Order: sequence, then C-alpha cells, then structure tokens
Amino acid sequence: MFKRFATPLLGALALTLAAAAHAQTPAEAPKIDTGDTAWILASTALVLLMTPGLALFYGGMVRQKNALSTILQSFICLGVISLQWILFGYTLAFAEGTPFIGGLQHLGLNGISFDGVVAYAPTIPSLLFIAFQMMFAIITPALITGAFAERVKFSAFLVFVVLWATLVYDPLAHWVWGAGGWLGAMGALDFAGGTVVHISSGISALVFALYVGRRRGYPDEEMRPHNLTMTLIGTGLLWFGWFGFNAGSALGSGSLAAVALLTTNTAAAAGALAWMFAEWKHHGQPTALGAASGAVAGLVGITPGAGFVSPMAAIFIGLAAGVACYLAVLLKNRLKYDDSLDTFGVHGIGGILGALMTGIFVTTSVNSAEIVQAAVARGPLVQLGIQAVGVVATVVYSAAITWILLKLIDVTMGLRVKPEEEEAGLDLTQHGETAYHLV
Amino acid sequence: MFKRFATPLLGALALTLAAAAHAQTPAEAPKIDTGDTAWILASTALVLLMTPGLALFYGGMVRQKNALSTILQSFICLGVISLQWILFGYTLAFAEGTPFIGGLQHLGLNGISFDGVVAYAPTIPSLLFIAFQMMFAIITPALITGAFAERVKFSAFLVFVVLWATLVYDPLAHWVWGAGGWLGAMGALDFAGGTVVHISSGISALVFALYVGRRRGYPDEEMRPHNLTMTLIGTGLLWFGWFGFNAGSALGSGSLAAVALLTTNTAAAAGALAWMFAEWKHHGQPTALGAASGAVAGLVGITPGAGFVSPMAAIFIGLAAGVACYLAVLLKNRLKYDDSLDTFGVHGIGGILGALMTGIFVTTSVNSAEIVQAAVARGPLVQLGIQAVGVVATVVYSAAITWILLKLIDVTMGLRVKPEEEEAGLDLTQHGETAYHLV
Amino acid sequence: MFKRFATPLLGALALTLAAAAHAQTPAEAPKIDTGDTAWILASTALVLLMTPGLALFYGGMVRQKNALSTILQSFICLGVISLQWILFGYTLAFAEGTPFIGGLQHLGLNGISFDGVVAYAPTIPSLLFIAFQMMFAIITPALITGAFAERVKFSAFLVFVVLWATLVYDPLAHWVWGAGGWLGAMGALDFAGGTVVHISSGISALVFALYVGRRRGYPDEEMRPHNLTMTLIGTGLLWFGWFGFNAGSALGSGSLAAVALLTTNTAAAAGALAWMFAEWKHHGQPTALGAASGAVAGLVGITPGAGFVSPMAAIFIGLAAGVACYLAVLLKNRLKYDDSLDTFGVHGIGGILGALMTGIFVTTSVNSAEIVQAAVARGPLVQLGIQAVGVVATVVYSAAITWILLKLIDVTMGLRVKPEEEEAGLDLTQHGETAYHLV
Amino acid sequence: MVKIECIIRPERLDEVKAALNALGVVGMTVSDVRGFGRQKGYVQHYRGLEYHVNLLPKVRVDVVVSNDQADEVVDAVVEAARTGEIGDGKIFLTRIDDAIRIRTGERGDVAL
Amino acid sequence: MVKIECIIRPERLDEVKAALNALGVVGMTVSDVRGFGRQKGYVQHYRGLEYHVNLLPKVRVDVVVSNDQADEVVDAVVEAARTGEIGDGKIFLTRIDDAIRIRTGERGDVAL
Amino acid sequence: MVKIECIIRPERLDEVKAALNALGVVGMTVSDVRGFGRQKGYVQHYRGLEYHVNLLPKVRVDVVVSNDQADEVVDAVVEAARTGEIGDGKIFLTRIDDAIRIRTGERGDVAL
Ligand SMILES: Nc1ncnc2c1ncn2[C@@H]1O[C@H](COP(=O)(O)OP(=O)(O)O)[C@@H](O)[C@H]1O
Ligand SMILES: Nc1ncnc2c1ncn2[C@@H]1O[C@H](COP(=O)(O)OP(=O)(O)O)[C@@H](O)[C@H]1O
Ligand SMILES: Nc1ncnc2c1ncn2[C@@H]1O[C@H](COP(=O)(O)OP(=O)(O)O)[C@@H](O)[C@H]1O
Repeated sequence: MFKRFATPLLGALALTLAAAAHAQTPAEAPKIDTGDTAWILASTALVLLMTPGLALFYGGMVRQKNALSTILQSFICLGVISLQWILFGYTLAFAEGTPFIGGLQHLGLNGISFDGVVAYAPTIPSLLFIAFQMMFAIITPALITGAFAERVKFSAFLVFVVLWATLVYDPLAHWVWGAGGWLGAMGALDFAGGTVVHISSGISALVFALYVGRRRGYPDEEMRPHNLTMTLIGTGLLWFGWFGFNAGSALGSGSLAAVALLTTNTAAAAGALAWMFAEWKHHGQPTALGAASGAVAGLVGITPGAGFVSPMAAIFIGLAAGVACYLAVLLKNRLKYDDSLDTFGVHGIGGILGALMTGIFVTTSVNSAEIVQAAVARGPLVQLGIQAVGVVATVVYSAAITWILLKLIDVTMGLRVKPEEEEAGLDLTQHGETAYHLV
Repeated sequence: MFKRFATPLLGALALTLAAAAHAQTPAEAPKIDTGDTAWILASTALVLLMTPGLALFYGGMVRQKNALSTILQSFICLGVISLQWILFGYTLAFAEGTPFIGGLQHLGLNGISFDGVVAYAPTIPSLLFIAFQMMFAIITPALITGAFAERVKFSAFLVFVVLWATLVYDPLAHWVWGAGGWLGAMGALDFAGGTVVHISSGISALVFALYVGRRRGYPDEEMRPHNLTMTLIGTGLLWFGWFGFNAGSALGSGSLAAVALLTTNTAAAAGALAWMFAEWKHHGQPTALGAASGAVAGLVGITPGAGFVSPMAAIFIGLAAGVACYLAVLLKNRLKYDDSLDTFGVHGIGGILGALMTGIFVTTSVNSAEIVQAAVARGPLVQLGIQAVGVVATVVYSAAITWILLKLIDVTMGLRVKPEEEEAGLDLTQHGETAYHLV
Repeated sequence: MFKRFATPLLGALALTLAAAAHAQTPAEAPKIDTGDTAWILASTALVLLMTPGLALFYGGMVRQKNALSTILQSFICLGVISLQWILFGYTLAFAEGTPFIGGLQHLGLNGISFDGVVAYAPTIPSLLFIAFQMMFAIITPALITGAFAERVKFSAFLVFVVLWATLVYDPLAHWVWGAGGWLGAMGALDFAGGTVVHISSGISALVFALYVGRRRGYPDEEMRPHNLTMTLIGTGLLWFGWFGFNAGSALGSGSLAAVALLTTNTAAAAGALAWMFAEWKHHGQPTALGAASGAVAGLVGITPGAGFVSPMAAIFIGLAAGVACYLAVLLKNRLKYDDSLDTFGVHGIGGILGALMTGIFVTTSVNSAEIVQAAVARGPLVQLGIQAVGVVATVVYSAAITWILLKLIDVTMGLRVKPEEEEAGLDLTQHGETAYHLV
Repeated sequence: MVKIECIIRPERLDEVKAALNALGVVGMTVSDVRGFGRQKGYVQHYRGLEYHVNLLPKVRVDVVVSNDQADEVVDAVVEAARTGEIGDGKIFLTRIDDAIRIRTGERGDVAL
Repeated sequence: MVKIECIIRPERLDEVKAALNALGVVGMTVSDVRGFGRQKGYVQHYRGLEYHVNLLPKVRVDVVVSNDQADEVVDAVVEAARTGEIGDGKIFLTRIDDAIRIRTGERGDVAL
Repeated sequence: MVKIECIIRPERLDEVKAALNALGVVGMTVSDVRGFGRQKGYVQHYRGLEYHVNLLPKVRVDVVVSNDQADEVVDAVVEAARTGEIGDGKIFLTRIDDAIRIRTGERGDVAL
C-alpha cells in the first residue's frame, strides 16, 4: 500500500514522501482527488464483500450440520471488528507510536478530521483510509476460522476474535504499515498484506488447529463438502473482491492500481491452473474444488507483491503458490492434524512464499517509489533476507500470542463444544437453527 | 442526497446552492467531474445489485414451494420500474412542479440533454443522476413483497407495483428530494431514503399484511426458512450494495461519501451485534438469521442520517435499530398478524427510528451544507419536530394510498391465490416451475 | 468502445482521433485521468464477475449430476484465457498488424510501458486497457459452454477453448476493434461486443451443438434445471457486471458511460418483460426462468449499440430481443437439436438483432464521435448494410473455424464422454466430485 | 407386531404426529416420498419445454405397533390425515416378525 | 395384496412408470435411495483426500397390487428397468395384510 | 427371505456398512429418514418464533438376506450401530415372499 511509503520520520516528512510517490499529486498541500477517492470507495466495497465471499467459500466445504455456524463465524467479524477498529483498533495500528504499536491518540477516531486526509494517503479522505484498512482487519481473523471449523464454541470464538485482532493484527499492521513500524522501517515490502493478513492468519490457524485438536471422527469418517457450488460462488466473490484488496492498496487510481489489478488476476489464474493440473497428474482427475483452491492460493501468493512485480513474474508466483499449497495440503493429510479447511496450507504457505518471492521479483519498472528503489538497490539476496526477517517475526509473534490466547480462553470459559454437540452439529446446538429445509 | 439541498427556488438558484454545497466544485458553470462520475457509476451498479440481494434475502426465508415466486417478485421490479421510471416516474418525482408532485415536462426523458447535467447533481451526467435514482425507485416496492410473501397473485402484484410506484413512491420522492418538494423545503433531512424508501415501504407492508390476511396455517404450522445460506448471501450483497445506496447519495466522490460509507458500515455492524445479543440474552442462543436481520436493521436505521451524523453516532443508531427491530418482530409474533418476512418490523420501525435520530445527531462537522447548518441552528428539538412531521406525513400518505390500491385491485382482479394454490405453493401454481430438482 | 474510434491510420493519428473523441481530454499529450481510471478499474472487476455469474446462470440449469462440471467450464476460462491473453492473445487482437490479425510485437506484453497508455484509451493506464479487454476474451468462450453442457470431455474442452480464443476471438476482436481491423475501418459499429462476443459465441455454440449431437435421452427424458435459484443469482450478477461491460466500454467516466449504463439497464428490463409476457400469453404462466432469460436477451441485444442509441431506442431493442430469443428457443424445441442452455438462441439471435438495430438507431445525440457522425451521414439503410456485412463475416468465419477445430479435436483426442459417463454425470466421472451432500 | 405404513399429504404430518402421540405411540419414522395416483399433477414449463409432473410430494410415516394397537392407530391416522380431496393417501399394513431395540438389544413388543 | 418394492436405476423411472400405467396400475410411491451391491462405485477426491463412493443413487418404487396382478407387474418392471448391466436392481415381494384409502376409509383391494 | 430394516444414527452408517460387508452381505439399500422416539429433540428459533424439532435425522438401511443369515446380520448391526445412548434406533424383520434380480430375472435367494 502507499501507506507503506511513509517513513519512520513522521508527520510532514512522511506526508511529503507519500505525496511525492504519487504521480498525480503535486508537491504542494495534499488535496482530495475525486478519481483516487472513487476507486478507494469502490475498493472498500470490494474488500467488504470478500468476507461474505469467504463465508461462502468456507461454508460450502463443511458438513451441512455446520453450514450456518461456519458462515456466521466469518460474517460476525464484520460486526465485531468494524466496531473494534473505529473504537481502538485503528489507533493501535496506524497512530504514531512506538515501532511496535500505535499510540492511543485516535481512540474512537478522536482527532481525525472528517474532511481532511491522513499522511498515509494524502489524496483520499481520512475516513476512507480508515474504512479501507478496516476491511483488512475484518477479513484477517475470519480467515482463521477455516482451521477450527465445526468444533469451537461460538462464545469462545467471539472472545478470541476481539483479542486476536487487538493483540496480533493491530500490532502487526503497525510493524509493517504504521508510521514508524519497525518492519516497514527496515525495508520489508508487503504491498497488500502478505505478512499482516495471510501469514498471521495462516500461522494462527495452524496453532489453533493443533491446540483445539481434530474433529470427532477425523480422519476416519468421510467429511465431504456439503455444497461445492457455494464454495465456487465464494471463490468468484473472493477473486472479484481481491481486485479491491490489491489494486485498492495503491491507495489511488492510476498505473500502480492497474499493475496490481493485472498481477492479481494473473496469479489467480496461474494458481488455479497449477493446482488443477497438479491434482490431475497426481489423482487422475482435475477437480472444481482444486481449481478454486488454487485460485485462492494464487491470490494469496501475489498479495505481498501485487504492486511491486511484473505480470510475467505474477505467472510464476501464481504457479508456485498453486503447487506449493497443494503439496502443503497433501502433507497435512499425511500428518493428520486437522486444519479443517486448510487455512494454514493456503494462507500460511501461500503468504510465506509470496513474501519471499516479492523480495526476488520486485522491480522499479512497476513501481518507482523510494522504498522500491531502495529494495532494488539492495539486490534480491539482501531484500530476500529482509523479507525473511519479516516472515519469521510474524510467524513467531502470531504463533506465541495465539497460543497464549487459546490457553487463556480454554481455562476460563472453555474452547470446544461437547462431543454430542459436535455430533449433532453446531447449527443446532450453538444457534438453534438449521441451514436448509428442503422438502 | 445532495439533491435534497436544492431549494424551492428552482433553476439557477437551486443549481448554485447545490454547487456551493459541493466542496470540489467551483462556483462557475458546472462541469462533469470524472471522479464524481466514476463513483456514481459504481454506486448505481451497487444499488442495482441490492434488488437481487433482497431477492435472496427474502427468498431464503420462505418455504421451498415459494422460493422462485418470492425471488421473482423482487426481480421483476427491475423490469417494471426501470421502464416506469424513464417513461414517467422520473418526471413525477424530480421535474419542477408543485410542492406535492413533479411536472410532466420530462415524460420519456423528454428535454433531458444526454451530455449535460441536472441541477440536483451538477458534476455528474444527467442520465447518471436519473439512473442512480431509478435504482431507489426499483428496490422500494420490492421491499414490500416481504410482507405478503407466499399468498398473492402474481398478476395482482404486478399491477400493485406499478400503481404504488407511481402514486406513492414518486410523490414522496418529490416531497423530500424534488425541486420545491414541501418536506425538503421545510427542512426535513433524509440523506438516502429513510422516509422515502424505508418508512414508505414499511408502512405499506403493514397495511398490505393486514389487508391480505395471514398465510394459511399461520401461526400454528411451522414455517421455517427453507435456505438460510441464501438469506446470508443476500445479506452480504445488501451490505455491499448499501455502500452505493448511502455513500452514493453524496452524489460525488469525496469526504462526504467517505463519511457516509463509514457510518453505514458502523451502523450495520452495531445492528448485527445488537439483535444477536438481544436474542442471545432472550432465547439463550445467538442465531445467524438474527445477526443478518440486525445488520439490515442497522443499515435501514442509518440511511436517513448517513451523511449527516458521525461514526460514533452511527454506533448508537445501529444499536438502537437492532434492538428496536428485534422487539418489533417479537411484538408481531405476539399480535399474530402476518408480516411474513418482517418488512414493517425492520424497514418501518428502523426507518422511523433513523429519521428521528437524524434530527438529534445531525452535525456540521460531517456535512457543512446549508441545509445542515440550518438544521443545527434550529437545535435538536425543533429539528426532531420537523423530522416527526416528515415521518407522520409519510406514514399517513403511504398507508392511505396503499389501502385504496389494495381495495381496488381486490374487487377488480382479486388479490390472493386460491387456498389450494397456496397449499401447493406459488412456484407451481403461479409460475409452473419448481426451484430445486435435487436428486 | 472508444478503441473502435481508432482508424486504420495508425500511431499518432489514431491517438489524436481517439483523444479528440473524448470530451474531457484536451488535444494535447494524453494524460492518465484518475476518474476515468477509477471507473475502468471498477468496470474490469465488474466484467470479471460476469464469468462466475455466467457459471451460476448455466450451472443452475443443468441436472445436478453436472452442476460442478458446468460451473467449472466457465470458471476455468478465467484461468486459461487470463494467461493466453497476456502471453499472446492481446497482441493478436490489438497490436498493429494486418486488417485481419494483430502483429506479434506485444507477445508477453513486450513493449507495453507499465506507466504509459495505449492509443486505444489515452486517459487510462495501458495495463488497465489490457486487463479490461481480457475480461471480454474470458467470458466469450465461456458463453459457448452452454451449448454442449453435460456431454463433453473436460480435456477436449480445455484444448478447444485455447484454440478457439486464439483462432476465432482474437482475429474477430482485431477486425472490429483492432488498429486497422477491416470491419472497423469499413465503419461497422459494435460498442461493446455484439459481433465479437455474442454472435461469435452464439454461432460457434450452434455448430458445436450440431457437431457433438444431443444429450442422451434428449428430448424424451425430462431434463429440468436442478437449481433455478442459482440461475437467478447468476442473472443478478450478470446484470450487475454488464454495467461494466457496456458502460466500461466508453473507456472513461462521463456522459457516454452514463448513456451506456442507462440503455443497458433499460434493454435488460424490457427484455425480461418481453420474454415473460410472451410466455405468459403462450403458455398461460409467466416463469422466473423466462424473466431471467429475457433479461439476458435484452442485455445481449443492447451490447453492440449501448453507447450509440438513446434510452428510448433501448426499450425497443430490449423488447425485440426478448421476443426474438424466446421464439428462437421455441424453434429449437421444434427442430430438436440440442443447444442445451440456448447459447445460440439467446446470444446468437440477440447479438445479430442488436448488431442490425444499432445501424438503425445510432444517433449523434448520444455519441458525437467521428465514427458515429460518419454512420449517421451514411443513413440507416447504408449503415444497416455495413452492419449486415459485419454479421455475415462473423457468422461465416466463426462457424467455419469452430467446425474445423471440433473435427480436429474429435479425431485426435475425442470430444464426447462415454455413454455411461454421461449417464452417471460429468461431476463424478470427469472430476471425481459431487456438488451437494445434503443430508 | 404390525407395520403401519401411511402415505399422507406433507401438510398433514403435524396433525398425524399429534394424533399418534395422543394415543401414546412413542415412535415413528418419517420419510419424504413422491406419489403417483388419481390426484392430478401440474404442468411445468422451462423455456418452452413442457413437463407433466405427476409425482407429487407426499410424506410416508412408518409406525410399528403391537397387533392390538393397530386398529386405533389406523383410525387415528385416517382421521388426522383426511381432507376429503383426492390425494389423501393410503395406509398399508404388514406383519412384522420381530423388532429389536439397538440400544438394549431388547426384542419383541417391548422394543417398540 | 402384495407390495412390489422395486429398486431401480434413476434413469429408468420414466419407463417403469409408463409400463405400470400401461397395465392400468393407478398408484405408486417413489423415493430416492442409495444402493450398495455388486455395481462398482466411484472414487471422489477433495483436496487430496480420497473417498470411495459405493452408495449409488437408486430409485425405489413401491406398488401395492392385488395378488393376481403381481406377476404381470413384476414382469413389466423387469422389462422396463433392465439395461443388462450390473446395478439394474432388485424387486422384493411382501404380503400386505390390508390397505386403507384415507380419503374414503375403504379397505382391501378396492382401496388401491 | 427376510428383510432387515434398520433405523440407525447417520454417523453409524459407515460402521454398519463395514460390519455387513465383513459378513459377506453384498447388497443393501439406504435412505435418509427422520425419526421420532424417546430421544429428545432441539428447539429452533427464527426471529423469535420457537419450533420444537423432534424429528431427528436417521438413516434407514434395508437388507434382504436368506432366512439363515438373518440372525448374524441382526447381531452385527446391533453391535455396529450401538452407542448406548437413547436414539440408537430399531431393527424390524419382515418376511419377504420373493426377490427378483432385474438384470437377469433370477428369483429367490440367488437373486440377492
Ligand atoms: N397402489 C399403490 N401402491 C403404492 N402407493 C400408492 C398406491 N396407490 C396410491 N398410492 C399412494 O397414495 C397417494 C394418493 O393416492 P391417490 O390415488 O392420488 O389419492 P386417493 O388415495 O385419495 O385415492 C399416491 O400419491 C401414492 O403415493
Ligand atoms: N440384499 C439386498 N438388500 C437390499 N437391497 C439390495 C440387496 N442387494 C442389492 N440391493 C439393491 O439393488 C441394487 C443393485 O444391486 P447390484 O448388486 O449392484 O446389481 P444387480 O442387481 O444387477 O446384481 C443395489 O444398489 C441395492 O440398492
Ligand atoms: N414404533 C416405531 N415405529 C417406527 N419407528 C420407530 C418406532 N420407535 C422408534 N422408531 C425409530 O427409532 C428411532 C430411535 O428411537 P428412540 O426411541 O429415540 O431411541 P431408542 O431406540 O434408543 O429407544 C426413532 O428416531 C425412530 O426413527
């Protein structure tokens, strides 16, 4: 995102740099551009839609008795995190503070002018920047739900989500994108959330899956997706929304957004083909679920580099992500831990792969911002090292905090539903509903 | 909407005021702004999508035998009202005329220049303003269908929709937003359709439900939603589209649109949580349908004030709407009238609540247009009074005309299907189709 | 699209003309406009979504045992053609070359500047033009899948799609829209793809259906749509996305986009009503599937003229398309060939009708570009003749190449699944999946 | 023991269930079936193709009871399921040779 | 009375129905079932997990007829449902002790 | 021949199938049913309306076997389907008068 052009030198300096990086903006005082604003308004809507899209993607993959509870776990993040973000999440992530966490000066949007701008994005309204960022904060915890689907108490889940967003997501966003965040200052590149969104959620997913244990009957019982057409609708909405996620992370309307859109689409396409052909070769048949999973893997893989690499590099990243995530899922089946809907296999692995490849493929022909020039000047090996530091820091931090949170919740309120509730399904036992009454 | 800044002094004056209210537009001759236009093009598409979204939201809540007929009732409003609007609806609503109804000078878009602008929105193409407004005219009658689902003749419904749009929606839109409309002139605030869209449809829904009577078997037979995943997809599309509805009502791309987007999202989130927790407290379990219903309640509640109140006020409005609509639905269950999908409970109650709260929370820090300054100058109590006049006028007028229309249709062509048709379902008996053939 | 204003005189001249045709762009050097770019970014996303929308539209109409395979056939076009396009499709379609095909200078996007523009669309980034066009190249072969649903090998289909896109779509796009393409040079009008997209796919669909033969059991066995709610969701997404398709084809944000959006919506509405009322009259009942089919027919019909005709003309075009496509489908039932989901009946017939009517209704009041002025100067009869030449050329070329490709694939790898595979369904036998596991 | 297999209209299921409960019948098994009989069906049309639908949705209720309870159960079902229109359905009686409760392994009338 | 319970391939249902109608059988009850037998199933795979599907979709047709009609009904079903491939299904015959038409309360053969 | 009709918990189907296969039973027919019995149901609520759900999802497995195989099949099902909790289900035995294999027209035990 453009915001990551902001340097550790805060205030005016950050603002000037950011402004300078933006082709259409003169060096003078920032002014809201209606075209930039139009695209980020649209992008915010697109990213919003990704959460319902994810709900369907996941919802179709579980058994019928858990369809609603799975959808609701994603959906309710829209409710919970929307409020968390404007009340205290935004300030923790984006206010000036320490290298590790933002200050509290913007609690409840305090001090944000309703018709001004923030330094991160000097050509769009301040509240729009906040809203756009909010959508990232919403979908990230929703991603984790895939790992523990079909077995966790709704109340425990709600508590987890709020704490995780506050103690994992907000600090990580600050590290990478926040004014003065240490990873950003170090030169780590993350265009649209490879570390902040995908690695953090993917690793936390793994920890959660291991902590909470397998679903009853896994892996002996057959647990087939109850509605793959729903999963495919979800995939379509995710692909569509991802244009907002990645191309919106240009924080304006112009060539950078166009590059990001094209690399995004390219990697999604390559990922879908890669997974499908790998499966075809390996199992003898190409599946729709495989193609859909591969598309998501490609989208994850390109996220950190969408505005830093060329469309040709995006083919490569997409193919690699498709194959790597497919292998990760096979490995899971071998190891028999129960990351139910493969959040780690797709978002963890895809995110790590993408973050590293960004260091290799970054090019100034796509993005001439200072931060990119610095990265290119360092050379791919050094930049790869910096990216690796970002990955490792994110992995360690996310895993540790997630584990502590789970322990805490488990001993205080209990994490997992009772066996007979799991058997009867969460829809009935947690929510008193069932998804379908088809005669 | 910006258009409601137009004053009773028409032509040049209205235009000047509207222009002045728009931060990015110089006082000179209006010129189409590509950024404003881009956002309203996108918003028009977003609001269009709300009607299919509503179709799914409603379609999932009925019994399987009425799935298609319910979806079609919303869907066909796209067909019927799109034509009604450009033929004569637009001119009745927005042409200069009396305080109560527009003139006929723009019948069939007569006199509208294809590359000019209209005074309501001086920075976007005239046809775009017309198309954007059309989407509101389409979804409003579609909302009513929730009240009489599963028992009305399709032919009678079609006649009702055309007459209602012409005799209720178009005049109300003129009262509030039209050049010289009496409610707008009086200072009533309605940013994106709290009275025009939600109260009008909610009240008409109540009258319709009472007139047509209960479904056979209600409330003794169990009538469970046949596909709640469909209702949740619909909710996602509605939330997404509502960004166009409310933030598009800024009629341009800039800070006002950003505020409206953020208040909209905030109220939806608060509404979802409020309903869900109310239900949790009351019934012991939180439901997905409850969260979805609450989100819609919050969206309805914020509609009249989206561009007039702050995000913090939006939390309050959303919470209030979520709880109030939940209670309204409980009351319906108590009173045992059959507003099948709770159009009155959600849109009527939520719309009234939002219209009143707008009078209390309106602030110039969000929107410095003259009409807002006037409202703030009056003070909350007076403004509340003005808002109340708007509410009462809308309630009385909508109720009266709806009742007359129903009587008329009932005696001429009959309103309700035969009991055995209702038993077999409207899909089979009205349309000769069934929704699913799942082996 | 604006690109079709480019004349056979290439380079600078094309650029100047294109620029001149664009109201907001001064005659000087082209500069990226953030508003234009914002709308085309959004439009690209909208057109992308049409392919999943189509997948649902088609997927709901087949029998359950083929739901996934049908959806996947559309979906995988996103994978295959996205790569084909940037590797060699774009250059074949849009690079300067002969009147019949583009050159190879932009293989792998070679020579495309990542922050410049292309002559076809001088106010938006080059990569955005390429991405927007890509979405058209993706959905066109996906449309054909409706004709041969439920009986073709997935491997054969993949080979067909790549060859067809390369040998039919890319040349046709060049003829009509490419620099120096002979149909464009002749003055044939096609705003958003009536010939290039709909006639080409519709005719190829007919040839494919005839070549591959009927489904086992057709027409004696009942083959009812397995999930019409899915078809209706698809219709909603198609209508929504079509705003990007047609209004995005203005390649900028302004009055022309607004006209195109309004004519698109109008024709869709008129088409839905026309088909539904024709059916009502004829069969005694209006159906949801009929209304949905009519909406698509209207959208197809308006595609070639969306930015050339007035909203009132769009009513007429929509009504005509709705009735004509309905009759075409009835005729198919009479003739008993098996165009399973009526790609020819809707896209072939609707496209031809629209292309011809564009010649009659084109008006400079909507679009004052030179090409339009030339068309109007010629008079409707001459222009109708030119349009007819475009139609005939497209029909003959598409039919011939499609037939050759099918023959080739058939003898080398086989086209059709085995009878017992067809009986068991393609989901199980081609993909080893089933769509639903509803208890 | 007798199995009483009732093919009824879906909308009468609640009444039938209530009637059986009133008799103290504590178990039954219900399934969704489609019936063909004298009741006339519907015409469906999909893009101009007409299909005659004569398999209509019905519900099948299986109740196994002891021989001496059979008659009152049949009477109760007839009363609860009847609307008097064609399509009310049928009841078929079959002798059951034995019944086993899986939970306990009990056999015979006591297993019901 | 005899209940003729036919487990057939879904795609033969139309033929079986037609054959029964031709014999003047006016009623039957149809349900969707899954069958396991000699017919081999399919392998499904979901993200690398393999499931062997050996419950295949079948349709069950129940027809209750008078004793003397039983043989011709069985023959008609066999003919209409046969493809000659493994998986064509089975017919089971059971004695029915009584039948009641709910609409009228009639009992015995006349109730069919 | 005997028809062994087993109403079991859906989640025990795999075990029951395996147990039958182990006995060499080569055919069975499975359908989805809803059962009412001693097992208590659930309360559902939709926008404040409460519905008591006492028809619970069950699976019905029909196996027709020769008379002498019946006992071991019953025992195997009981063992495989039992959890010990209320709701494990029932097994009903009915005499089958004849069985026909549609593919070959064979009759009697050999048709199974
Ligand atoms: N001979 C039969 N065998 C099995 N089921 C039958 C038979 N006759 C009727 N049925 C079932 O009973 C239902 C009602 O029968 P129908 O002839 O329509 O009405 P009625 O029972 O009022 O005469 C049918 O839909 C079918 O499910
Ligand atoms: N012993 C049995 N009990 C109940 N149903 C059976 C039995 N054997 C077979 N079936 C049913 O008959 C169907 C066909 O049996 P199968 O052995 O596959 O073929 P075929 O009848 O041609 O030998 C099975 O799918 C199953 O539904
Ligand atoms: N009399 C009966 N007739 C038919 N089915 C029965 C009967 N009693 C029980 N069932 C079936 O058996 C299932 C289990 O019975 P239930 O009383 O809940 O538990 P249990 O068998 O452990 O006592 C029920 O859900 C129902 O499907």
